[in-house]
Amino acid sequence: MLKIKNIHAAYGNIKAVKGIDIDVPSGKIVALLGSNGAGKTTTLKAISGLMPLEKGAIELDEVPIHSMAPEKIAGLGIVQSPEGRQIFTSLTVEENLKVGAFTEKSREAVDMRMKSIFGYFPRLEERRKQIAGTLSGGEQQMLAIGRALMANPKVLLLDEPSLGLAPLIVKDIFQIVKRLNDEGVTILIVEQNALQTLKIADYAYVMETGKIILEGAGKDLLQDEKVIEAYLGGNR
Amino acid sequence: MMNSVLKVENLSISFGGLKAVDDLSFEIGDKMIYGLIGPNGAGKTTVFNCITKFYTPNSGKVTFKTNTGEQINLLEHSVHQIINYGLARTFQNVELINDLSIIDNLLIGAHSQYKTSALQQAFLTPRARREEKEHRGRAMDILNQLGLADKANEIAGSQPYGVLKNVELARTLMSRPKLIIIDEPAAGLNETETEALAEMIKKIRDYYHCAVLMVEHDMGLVMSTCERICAINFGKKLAEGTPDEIKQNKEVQEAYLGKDDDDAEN
Amino acid sequence: FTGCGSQETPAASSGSSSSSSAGETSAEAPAEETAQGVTDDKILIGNSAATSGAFAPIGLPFIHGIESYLAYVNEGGGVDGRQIEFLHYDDEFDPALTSQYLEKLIYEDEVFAIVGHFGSPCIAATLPDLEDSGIPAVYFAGGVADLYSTDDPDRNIYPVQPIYPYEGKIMAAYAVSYFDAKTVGIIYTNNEAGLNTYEGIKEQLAEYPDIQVVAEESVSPGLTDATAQVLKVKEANPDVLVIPSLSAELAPVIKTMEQQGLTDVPIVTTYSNVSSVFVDSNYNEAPNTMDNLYGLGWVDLEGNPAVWDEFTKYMTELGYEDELNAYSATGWIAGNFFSEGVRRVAESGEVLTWENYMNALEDAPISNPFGGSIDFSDGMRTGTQQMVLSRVDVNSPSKWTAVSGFNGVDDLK
Amino acid sequence: MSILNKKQIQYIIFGVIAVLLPILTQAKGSTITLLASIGITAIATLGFNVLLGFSGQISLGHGAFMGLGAYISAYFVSQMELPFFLSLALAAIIPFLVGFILGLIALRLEGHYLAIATLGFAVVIEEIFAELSEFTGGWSGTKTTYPIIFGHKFDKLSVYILIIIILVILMILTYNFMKSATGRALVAMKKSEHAAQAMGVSLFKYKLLAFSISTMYAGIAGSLYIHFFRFAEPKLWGITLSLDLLAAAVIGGLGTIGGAVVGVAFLKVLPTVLQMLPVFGDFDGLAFVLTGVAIVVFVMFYPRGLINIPNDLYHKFFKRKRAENEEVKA
Amino acid sequence: MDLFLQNIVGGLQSASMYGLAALGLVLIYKTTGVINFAQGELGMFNAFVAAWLYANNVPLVIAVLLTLIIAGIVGFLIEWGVMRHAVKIDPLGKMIMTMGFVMIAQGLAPMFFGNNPLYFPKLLQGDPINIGGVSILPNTILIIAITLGIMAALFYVLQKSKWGLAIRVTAENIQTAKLMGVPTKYVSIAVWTLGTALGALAATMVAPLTTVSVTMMADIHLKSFISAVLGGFATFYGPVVGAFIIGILNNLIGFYISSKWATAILYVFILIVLIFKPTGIFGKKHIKKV
Ligand SMILES: Nc1ncnc2c1ncn2[C@@H]1O[C@H](COP(=O)(O)OP(=O)(O)OP(=O)(O)O)[C@@H](O)[C@H]1O
Ligand SMILES: Nc1ncnc2c1ncn2[C@@H]1O[C@H](COP(=O)(O)OP(=O)(O)OP(=O)(O)O)[C@@H](O)[C@H]1O
Ligand SMILES: [Mg+2]
Ligand SMILES: [Mg+2]
Repeated sequence: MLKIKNIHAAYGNIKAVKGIDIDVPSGKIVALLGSNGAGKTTTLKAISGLMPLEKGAIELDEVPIHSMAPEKIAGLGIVQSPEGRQIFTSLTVEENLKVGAFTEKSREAVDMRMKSIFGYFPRLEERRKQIAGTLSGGEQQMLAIGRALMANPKVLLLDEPSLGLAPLIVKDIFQIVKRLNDEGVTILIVEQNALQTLKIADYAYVMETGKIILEGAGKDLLQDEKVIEAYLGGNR
Repeated sequence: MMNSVLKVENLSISFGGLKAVDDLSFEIGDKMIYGLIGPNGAGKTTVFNCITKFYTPNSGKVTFKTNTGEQINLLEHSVHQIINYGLARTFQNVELINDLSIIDNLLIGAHSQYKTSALQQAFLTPRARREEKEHRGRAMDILNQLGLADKANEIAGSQPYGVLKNVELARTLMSRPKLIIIDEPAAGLNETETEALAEMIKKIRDYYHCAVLMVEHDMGLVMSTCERICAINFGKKLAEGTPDEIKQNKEVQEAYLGKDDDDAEN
Repeated sequence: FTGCGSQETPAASSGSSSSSSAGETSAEAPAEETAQGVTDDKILIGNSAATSGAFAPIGLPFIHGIESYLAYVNEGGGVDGRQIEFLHYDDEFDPALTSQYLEKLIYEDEVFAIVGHFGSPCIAATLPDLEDSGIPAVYFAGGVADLYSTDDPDRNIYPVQPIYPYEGKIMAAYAVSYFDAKTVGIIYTNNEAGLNTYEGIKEQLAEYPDIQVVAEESVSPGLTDATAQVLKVKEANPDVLVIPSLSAELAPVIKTMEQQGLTDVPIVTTYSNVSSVFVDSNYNEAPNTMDNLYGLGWVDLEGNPAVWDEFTKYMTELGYEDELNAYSATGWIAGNFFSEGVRRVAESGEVLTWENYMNALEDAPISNPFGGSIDFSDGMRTGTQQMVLSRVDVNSPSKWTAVSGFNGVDDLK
Repeated sequence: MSILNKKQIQYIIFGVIAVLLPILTQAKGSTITLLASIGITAIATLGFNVLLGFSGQISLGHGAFMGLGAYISAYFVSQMELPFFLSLALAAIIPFLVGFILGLIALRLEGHYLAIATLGFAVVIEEIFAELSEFTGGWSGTKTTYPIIFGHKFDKLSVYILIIIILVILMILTYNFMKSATGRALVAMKKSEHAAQAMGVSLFKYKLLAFSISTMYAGIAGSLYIHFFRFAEPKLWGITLSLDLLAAAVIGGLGTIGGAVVGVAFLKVLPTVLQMLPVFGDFDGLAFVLTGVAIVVFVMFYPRGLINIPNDLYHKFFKRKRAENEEVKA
Repeated sequence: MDLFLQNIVGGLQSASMYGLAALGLVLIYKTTGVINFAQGELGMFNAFVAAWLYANNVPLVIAVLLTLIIAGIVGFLIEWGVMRHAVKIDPLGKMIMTMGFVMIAQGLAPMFFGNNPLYFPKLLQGDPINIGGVSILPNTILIIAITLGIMAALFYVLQKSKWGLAIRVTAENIQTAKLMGVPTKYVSIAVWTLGTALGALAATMVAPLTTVSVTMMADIHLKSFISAVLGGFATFYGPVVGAFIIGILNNLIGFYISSKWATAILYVFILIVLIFKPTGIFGKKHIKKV
């Protein structure tokens, strides 16, 4: 479904992504793992069109999207919950969610989705009128994820969704991801919590300093303790 | 009565109708690593903000033992004075000055230590030079300690998140604190990095002789570093005790940790 | 610090490029050389004036008026066989720039005279420099009080336009004598021009024992609404209202007057507003008030149709037919005053030096092509002192008709 | 080589060139006037840069402080017959104090709110300048002479040299100041008030400091203005001047010392040069329009300021080589 | 009492124009963070367009409509031709760019339309209506109605509609807004177009009160900026209320205290208000949680 072909991207002189290929098949969960500064976020930005490519191509269903404007890409159903939450701090919780569904024309659909998101995160419903900037860190994270879900994405890009969430909610998040996937949403997830992620991922890529150094089915990687210790910073 | 560096008594604050912190009391001993945990929105960051006077609580008392051994009520002082008494903090969302170098960011942390006036600094008097040199040296020492020395002259904005978190930690040390309070230091770090962080926190405590108050959701880190933990929910204290006591606490499990069953990794 | 010494002593009587011409014009007296900026076939003059930004609508027509007059002179063979060349810099109404360009004109371009120095603050800022340099400066487009002097025969400053305080006096004199007023109201703009004229008005009114000033209101530059001021005046109900404001402030004031029904009091305003453009652009919005609008004039554009035709012809020839207004007419006058001095020098067969030129200016009163005359003799540097009173008249081509002759303050007593 | 890399030395070299160049090339008086005008405005812009570039606050009232300095200086020299340097000092100190008091009131405000508050102050001050005619000459303006220093009567060139000397001194002091702990505190405050506060920076104190310092620079610039141009009137110190300072600071390069000079030079030289050009100069008003276009274009392509042009060029030309070298090493 | 009311009514007319201009200013500010210094001068330029059309026998209403369209195009061109490409430039830099536009508009207007002030009539002719001793022009009523109408429309759009949300998120975080599928390009084009048209509308209403000239908008522009600050940039009614306060107070101070010191007193008043309400009367402090 989503194909990333040999992309390069840089911030000025700093080459953040140096030629990577990623394949996100329809209906699967693909994980992108790797240590700090590996270039994961940059890759997601590139997919969403926020980061111009120096080289390479990104295709959705064989159609190149890498030269499209970010809002067009979002319109195609590729939606991101970005790193650092990036919620609209001066808007209320409810308004933030509504922006998430900007491309949706039908009001009923928006209301329905909002209801289901309140189902996932009851805290957000309690705080629907609160100015988002005053939410606690974790609450903001829930809002960022909720906002992405409001778009009813075909492909959901999650950048460290569990960041700042309490252990109980982290568990919830992975369950939600699994459930969305069951409902047919294709998911590309970036996480530090490698073990949890590999448990739900169909396939995973590991990045280091801008390159893919390892890939494989989630289960296979999970079994390979050496890999986990060496590249994923996990140990049992 | 233990020898405490910070004593929070009956702290309360509400926003509109919401009681974010509700009659909370706890106490941190000298050179202790203390954990504050609780579900999202429990009020942890708010507690930090009250202690450092970013918020003014509705009621309560925060007693701090300063560098000179004096006992003061922090609530009677204003934000920028807090650090002078030996209490430094980090932020949940990293707050560094992105277009300055890392060492300059550290020097901002030493701001309260400068004794020369703006005029002396403008005229580069010997005293001002000496002072600048001394603090610069100290900043390099700290960066060395934390393994960041090679990045000293990098611009903060171009560094990955993990590095920035450490720089923020380093910055607190510039003020020769008695207590540093850190908000979610491990967020965004992977397990190896988190372990390194745990070591670093312990090292900071031992090397710089300061107590640490930490909010963190990574239970691995909390349980392995903290000597005592306070768990809160809805602004109220649920339980306080050693890591083991907290782990076993039914209420804490229910509200925060989740049941142990599927937590094979722990 | 010696680097600038040479610049500080201008060649008052020696022009670098003009030695040969001296030999020609007065072979008997080779000691006397023409002044700077003068050659056999050319006289270079110049000025600095704002021709961009907010003052362009005044500066540009003014400059174009000068150019038209010089085109007229030059087409007729110039003065004494010399074409007059005109150099102009845009100082954007910034005195610092004026100062810079003035130096350039005097010491680098080495013009013979400064003609039509423009804008009150710019004039005020550079007047000392002008006086120091000794260069003849003819015509000032601005009425700063410093231009006025009656006792300095050596002064190289020759103002032509009315000077604010003096115009204020004439305004007051007309207000009292022509309208037979007992009570007077004043609305003035709170800026240099307005305040200086206002002071002249007050000074003159103080000379009449039984005249009462019943309202003194001030408007700020750029206003759009003068309700407070107009209502105050309306309450005071004066016999005549004096408004020494330029068009930008006069327009909103009379329109507010129309709105507030204060339409029957006669208004006396400054000469700057006495133009067809002012009537054209405002009459429809305040017909009743403007029927009672009087303005001073120091020229009578229609009084001398031959001059008007000439003026129109050259303006049109240069492509400025849209700018046949008071500002361009003053440019024409500036050109005329300057040339008159040169003509006189030529007629008397003298060498064109600063000294001779200035003596020629002071020799006899110089008449304004559009009426009136100015006397520079005996140190009189007063600008125009006789003015006519006109009234708005939408049926006349210039939209104003004169209702009095040229009068000075003393004539009106 | 390394000594040339020291900014302070660079500023002194700049000053020496600024003084020597017109003397050696026997530049004309109008060039000196232009250069002096640049120098004077650069001093005020330098101060403005401390405020905006380093501490992030906008003022639209700094023109008024320049006026204050000018009138004070003229008054003390001409009316009270105080020595020039004493008047200059007063023209620095009094605006500093007035800035301090205004700052006490206005610094609760941020962004445009502060801009308007300072603008309001400027309007009120202008009104007062116009009214206090004993002190300022009212709308007709006030005049003074070239300064007399230790019995030596200055002329145009020597005042110009004085202006450059003061400018260079202030550049060096500003540089030192900005690199010091206080300077860092200002930058920290601009970027993150929270972080700055937590590090012990009193927002109030440092905002006030930046504000008063910048008004002091404006006062000095005003004093030099009136002793160079020898005339001042109330309209000079209005919003146009304040906006010019703002524009110069941004165009030159916010938060840089050299940028203040470069920005002012750009704004002052451009119209003059455009007017001297053949076609542009002949078309009335075209130079003005083109100055506007140039501002748009330069800000667009050099948003970080013209001061960075040499640096960028350097990188363009030498960058490739360096990259190649590194490749070889690797 | 009549005089009191008359002063107030007199102030309403100018106030409406400050208000209209302020709405354009705030609209652009809210979306792009840019204070458009050229708002007034672009209005001035467009007033010349209107006057030129009118002088060439285009019927008044059509002349105004055409002018608004042309103003819209000018706004569009500024966004599309310049501002759009200035993505990396912070709002302050963009503000300076708009100062460049001021010079361009001021320089071009006399080149295109000549140096003379031009005439432009009121939209509604007609004698003053007398209501309880207070006289008011029909045109004044129209101007006030237009201002309030536009204010209400903007308020509705901004607070209640999806596009209002789009405007607000574009203002706050353009990158993330794009991520959410908000067509930020159209949003900025729309506000520049609309904002410039509002400035032009204000200018065509100012024209009959003064004349169409290069300086006609200088004071209005300044006052509109001050109105926005006084009322606060946070809402759309704030600036309009601010404008009315300024318009009315200016007259009351002028009448009851001193016309000479009116401006100075007004500014002192505004200064005092700002000290107590540092973000304007209806302003909200932007909360950033630590
Ligand atoms: N705005 C920026 N300017 C310059 N360099 C940047 C910028 N953002 C990221 N980088 C650099 O690009 C590289 C890749 O960063 P990226 O954010 O993609 O990493 P990541 O894998 O998401 O890391 P993390 O786990 O810390 O989120 C890093 O070296 C980082 O320092
Ligand atoms: N300024 C404020 N206005 C209104 N509500 C606030 C404000 N600050 C905090 N809150 C609310 O108070 C509660 C406590 O917030 P706090 O940030 O202290 O939570 P926390 O324990 O740090 O949570 P997390 O682990 O998610 O960071 C939250 O529900 C939050 O929404
Ligand atoms: Mg990342
Ligand atoms: Mg928190």
